[in-house]
Amino acid sequence: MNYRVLYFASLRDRAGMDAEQIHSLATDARGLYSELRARHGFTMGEDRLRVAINGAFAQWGHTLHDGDEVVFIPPVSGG
Amino acid sequence: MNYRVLYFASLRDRAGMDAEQIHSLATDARGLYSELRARHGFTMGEDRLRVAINGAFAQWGHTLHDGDEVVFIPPVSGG
Amino acid sequence: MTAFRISNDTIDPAALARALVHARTGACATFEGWVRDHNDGRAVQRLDYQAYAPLAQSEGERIIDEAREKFAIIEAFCVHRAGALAIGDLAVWVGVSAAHRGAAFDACRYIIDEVKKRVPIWKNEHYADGESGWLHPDNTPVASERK
Amino acid sequence: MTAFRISNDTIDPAALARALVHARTGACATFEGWVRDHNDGRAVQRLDYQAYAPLAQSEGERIIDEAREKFAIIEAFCVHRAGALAIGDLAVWVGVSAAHRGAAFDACRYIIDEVKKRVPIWKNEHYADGESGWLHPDNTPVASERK
Repeated sequence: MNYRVLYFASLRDRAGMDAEQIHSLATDARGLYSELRARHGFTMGEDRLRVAINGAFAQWGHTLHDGDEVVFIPPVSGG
Repeated sequence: MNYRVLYFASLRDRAGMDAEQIHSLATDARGLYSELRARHGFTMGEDRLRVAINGAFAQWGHTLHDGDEVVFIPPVSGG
Repeated sequence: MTAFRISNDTIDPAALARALVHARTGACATFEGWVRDHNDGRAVQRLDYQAYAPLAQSEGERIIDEAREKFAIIEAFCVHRAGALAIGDLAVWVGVSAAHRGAAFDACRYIIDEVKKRVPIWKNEHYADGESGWLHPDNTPVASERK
Repeated sequence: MTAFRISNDTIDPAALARALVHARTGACATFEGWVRDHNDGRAVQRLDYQAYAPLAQSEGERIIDEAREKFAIIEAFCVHRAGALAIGDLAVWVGVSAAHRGAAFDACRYIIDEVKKRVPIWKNEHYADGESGWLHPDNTPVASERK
């Protein structure tokens, strides 16, 4: 399936891009992150991240659909 | 002895004046307030008031000196 | 600027806020107390503040000194109005700056709480029904001394 | 005005504060977060905020809705900057009005605490020594993902 992935903060620096279109066999956010972690060498584990799907926070096990926008949210530091 | 007494809030309304010069035999704030209470008909007891002598908070039993400025402070309501 | 001030004139919160901020300031907390149109179920039209000014001044400064000892703050100011105020007038302003927000919030709240408890200022509310009355610290009326 | 807003332009706290006050307002509490010249012992020269704007917006609004449910408040607003900021720039502003001060303080603090915990905004500090780094919520550096 095709997913759109957006990167922020340290993940953006590591991936060297703001966003990418991914063709993947992963069916949930957990599987997709494993794949991207291997591809980009992210060191942050799932326990440090939150997931957003189509602009809303979601569970790691949430089933992905073709065309979903997926964002892995590093620890935030606004304010 | 002569004391200067200032009145605020409900005590000012009751006494009908901002301040007065008092000649009194009272030697502490407690005695002075008893006298003024009788004279003006104040209903508020000592337990509801604080005392200031010469611009600083003081004890009811603090010895007064000739010329002291004495203020009986009703419950405050600033802010 | 003295840390605590009784003012007979309108308070300018924007000017006060500017005096709070330094290069090392990370956080400012402010509190504004406004004259509102009701209290305890009664419509309020205006109010007067009386202050015993010399003691109000020294007690206000003491409170701000206490806040500086208790909390890691940079600047702290408080201005309280005296005289006649209308609905929508600013009655009291407190501002605190600090490196971190916890100290700024805690000190700001400490100052307004202590000012309301300890500083000799009295509020006389004038109600829509023509009555008026001095208030206690909890905003209930002083029933007693009125003729 | 929406209750929560990400802004690419300078924040005007005086204009925001004016929108808080109604005739029934007795108390306003505000919080301002400023870019300060140091963090964790290092001299800071400037910083950038990145935001995942759609989620930041919805999460920010959710936080303000929660504050309205938890506390007896009248108005509440929060504006957070995005983009490049210099020392002495205002990074975030929170303002809450209420009839009474307890609710105003508690809601103001709730909003800034939750914004810092939950809203997807990231701070990248640029230090005087030429380094830069993404920060954690507790302002310690994210050691990991840098190449």
